[in-house]
Amino acid sequence: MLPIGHYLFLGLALFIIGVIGVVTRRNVIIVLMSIELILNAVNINLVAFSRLYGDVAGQVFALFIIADAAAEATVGLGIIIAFFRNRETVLADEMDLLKW
Amino acid sequence: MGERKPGDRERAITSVAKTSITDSGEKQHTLLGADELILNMGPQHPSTHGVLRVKLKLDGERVIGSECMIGYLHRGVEKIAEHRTYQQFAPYVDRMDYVAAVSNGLGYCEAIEKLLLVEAPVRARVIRTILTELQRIASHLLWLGTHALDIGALTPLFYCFREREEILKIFEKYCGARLTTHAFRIGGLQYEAYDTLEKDVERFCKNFESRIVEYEDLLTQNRIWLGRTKGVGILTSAEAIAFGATGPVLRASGVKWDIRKAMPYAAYDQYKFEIPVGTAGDTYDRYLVRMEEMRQSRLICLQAIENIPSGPILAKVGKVLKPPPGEVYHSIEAPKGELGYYVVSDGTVQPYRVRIRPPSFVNLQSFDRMVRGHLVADVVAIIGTLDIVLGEVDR
Amino acid sequence: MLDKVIFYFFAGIAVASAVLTVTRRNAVHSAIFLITALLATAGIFLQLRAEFLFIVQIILYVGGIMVLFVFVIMLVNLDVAVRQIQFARQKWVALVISLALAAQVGLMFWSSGRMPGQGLPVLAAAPADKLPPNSEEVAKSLFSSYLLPFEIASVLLLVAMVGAVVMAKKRT
Amino acid sequence: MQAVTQGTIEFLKLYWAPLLCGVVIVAFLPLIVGYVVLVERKLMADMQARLGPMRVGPHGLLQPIADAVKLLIKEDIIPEDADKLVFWLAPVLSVGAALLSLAGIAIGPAFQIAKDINIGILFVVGVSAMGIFGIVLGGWASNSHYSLMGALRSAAQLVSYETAAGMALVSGLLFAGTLNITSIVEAQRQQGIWFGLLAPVAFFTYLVASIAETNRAPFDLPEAESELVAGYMTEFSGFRWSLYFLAEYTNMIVVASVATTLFLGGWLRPFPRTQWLNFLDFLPPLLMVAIGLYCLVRVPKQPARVQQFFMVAVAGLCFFLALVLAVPVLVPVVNPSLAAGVKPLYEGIHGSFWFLFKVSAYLYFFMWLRFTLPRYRFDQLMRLGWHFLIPLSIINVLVIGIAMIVGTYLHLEGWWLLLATLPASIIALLIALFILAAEQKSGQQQAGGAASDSYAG
Repeated sequence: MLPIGHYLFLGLALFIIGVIGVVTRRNVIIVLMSIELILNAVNINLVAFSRLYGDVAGQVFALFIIADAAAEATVGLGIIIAFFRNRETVLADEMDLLKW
Repeated sequence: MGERKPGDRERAITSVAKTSITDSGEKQHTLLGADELILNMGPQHPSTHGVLRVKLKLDGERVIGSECMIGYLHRGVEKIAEHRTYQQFAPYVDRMDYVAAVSNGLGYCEAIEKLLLVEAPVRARVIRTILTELQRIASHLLWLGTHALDIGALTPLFYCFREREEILKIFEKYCGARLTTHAFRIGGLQYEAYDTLEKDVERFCKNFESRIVEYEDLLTQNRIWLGRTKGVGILTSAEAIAFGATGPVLRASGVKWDIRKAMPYAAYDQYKFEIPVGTAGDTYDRYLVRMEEMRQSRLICLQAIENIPSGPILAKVGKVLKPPPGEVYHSIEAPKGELGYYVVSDGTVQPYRVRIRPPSFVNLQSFDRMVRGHLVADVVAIIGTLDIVLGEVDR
Repeated sequence: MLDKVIFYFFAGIAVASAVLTVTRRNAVHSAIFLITALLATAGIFLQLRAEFLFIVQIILYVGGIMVLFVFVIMLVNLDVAVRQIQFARQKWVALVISLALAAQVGLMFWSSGRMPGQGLPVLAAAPADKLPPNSEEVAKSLFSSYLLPFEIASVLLLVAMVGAVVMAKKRT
Repeated sequence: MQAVTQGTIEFLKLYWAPLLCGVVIVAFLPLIVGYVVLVERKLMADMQARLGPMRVGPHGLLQPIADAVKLLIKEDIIPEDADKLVFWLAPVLSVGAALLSLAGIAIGPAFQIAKDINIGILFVVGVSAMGIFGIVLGGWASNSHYSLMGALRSAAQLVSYETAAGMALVSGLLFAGTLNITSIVEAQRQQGIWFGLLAPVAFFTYLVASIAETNRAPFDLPEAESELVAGYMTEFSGFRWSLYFLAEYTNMIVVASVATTLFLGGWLRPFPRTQWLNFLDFLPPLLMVAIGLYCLVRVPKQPARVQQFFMVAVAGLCFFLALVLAVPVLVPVVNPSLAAGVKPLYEGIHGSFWFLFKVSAYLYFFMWLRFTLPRYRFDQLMRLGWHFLIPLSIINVLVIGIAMIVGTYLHLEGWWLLLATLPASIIALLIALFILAAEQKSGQQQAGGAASDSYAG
């Protein structure tokens, strides 16, 4: 079997790519997708540790994270649709009004 | 809706697809927001009944406007008439409403007879009535099949064609042609009825009674059919009259108007039949009206074959037709509505002007009124329920 | 050995498609690569013998959330967005954050190697047939020890649902 | 590099048999699908008073091959402004997901590629649900309004009906207590009754939802030819189009297999534990003999010599199959000492027969509906899904759960369990109908106003 480090590195790589996506992209939809990547990176770590210690708690929390991702995606996309309907853009740096 | 800022900010071109069929000056469109999507339905589309082209303005899937574009099948029938003799033009009218050629021919022949001040013999008129009513059934069968197919029911089409085939066989036996029959001649009939005509018609009518029950079993009480047709494409009686709608479209809106009763022609005054009318004026009512019309046509045929008078089949008209100068308007109740011929004669062998009032063309005018606020799926249902034939709309 | 090959296969796909996800201009392409990344992650889960999570990842993430994403991208697809500048001027922020993260993890590895007898642990190579049935295990844990978080998660989903409906409703 | 080769060899050593099965399935499935299509066309022709394909081969039996050849040599058209990569990818994705999900299905106790996977039925459902990306992306990539509308309809429809289908599966799984496909069927053997009978409402819900998920009439809106020309596959032609077609029919087989496994007893014969119905085992060979005899009767009526020969050949095939089916049931009658020896043979052969028989019956029902019913409209489809099927399936899960608790308390087993579950199903149905009626009432009051945002699903 593989040492835990492999999984941690994979998680780290995905996490960093996700962070870069969140910070640099202008398109909000892609920002949301990058957040999904970050959550996935966390999931990999959780599952790897769950396997390491033979305890399913890690997998259970990965499940919670997936539920959380679903909630986040729903609300995020709802906001994007509402925003797009008013401003016809999905660029993050154009979201500069608190109210319209 | 907030204002969009002009200026350096890139204006979002919000199109759902990268190319959309838009006229110049119109906005690009999206499914979201206030702008609409333009969908070009036809002329190559499975359910626009030929080459009708409809430009739909959609909000999501909801129709907020429509425009019918016709003319893809224009052959200049009316102009052709001015360069043909009266007899020569008769076959052309078969090509207008090509699913009800016999009715077209009847209208034209009677219009010219009116112009010539002759009347067809009684026998000819009875046989004309029989054939025209059979044609009405055939036309309605074609409508029913395609209409059901538009709404997604595959099977009624083939059942309808089975019965239509029998009618076409009768036509074929009578005049040799099935579709563009050119069955009548100015002044009466060209052909004497063949020996077993009465028997054939009777057998067909006997069969047809149970067959029509089959269609109704498939559709009339079907929940999906009800859902797809009830409340779809409502036309009130006032609107129907205002749009000049005739035929089943008018009658389904509750107006009891049928030229066969109002201004009897051929031999209709001799027979008893009912004029079915609807109440709601929606697609379902039009369906019911047409179904009932088929039953009534069957009854007319049965009454007519009981007593076909003997006698000549052709009135005395010369070989060369030269109607006196004048004009005439004659209309009949074609399967799709009032089919009118306005013929002006200048005393030569060719008509000076022929203007045809096709029922499909006039009924199509109410299309926009009917589709507004409905979904795309209803558009095809409404095209179907109008029972248009593009050969007649475009002429 | 087999484990290693499978791991590198899926990890390679995951990282490559993650990079493509954040760099593509077209949001639909991004979504496709994200789907690939998620599927590769699901493969990693399977390699870790987390079967239930594997299928939840596919059904929920790929079949649910990503469909939603693609759906919304299609609704708001912007041709012009493809031609615009894709990246904000924050690449220094990104660099700093990612370097910090990398440094943190690197420090962890370094220190764990330094401590005596504390090298990186290796995952136990239990044969697959000896493992308890995964979905039953997860279910037991979920409905006994973690019942309260489970309920909270369901409330969270409900809230998200209501929120999304309110947000996306047309204001008339 | 060496690691890779070594790993591959290790992998092949372990899994060569399932891999072979997989290759066979991938190779034969197009043929099977072709013949399913032929059967559908023949059935449709029969119901519509016509003959259907008759030209290629006797009774059109070679039509699928002719069609396949035609589709393969057709020009491959990619629209000018299409997204080439996605356009290329989408049909492959569709067909890939459909084929992959077949891996989890057990045709008999022995015939299963991915054996003993813990998540069994979830795997099949989850992977086949991924096929939606093929549809959505294909519709988007073709860059046409019809395609896009088809894709959007498809996405909304699948997401809506998957919920109902999933809940229906949960109701069935409550009885099985496992996700493993083999164990599910075994559970039905132990109960002696199909779960479809125990949870009729769940079966009904799954039936309707599975029709909607496979885009079949009366829910074939994403490809409604009279409205959207061909929906998401309007711009596809030739081979790509046939891949979509393959995916659609494979998905039909998949949902039919899932329903058969969970609700119709999988490879078990009807009433597997009822001793006095054991004569049902003789049914399959007798059926085959009957078909063979019918073919022989029809031989003199064939117009051409080739066709006569062909009919005889078909009859011979039927007799051969009858023999194969008869051996496992006749041997124990003749020589009881061999009964234990032929047991696996019986399970395998008769198991596959019953499984395929049930799948075919399910598919027949699909086709029958298609020939009979008109198509729903999009808002009606959504209303049916969200206002009726989803509440129904959720309530059904609840009441079935309660019924199972009641059953455990009263020690009800097998057919007696019906005493608890049938009233529960009726209650679920009544509540759902009540909800639907209430919705309709309130819907009429609002009348149009905020007329359902049809994509909001």
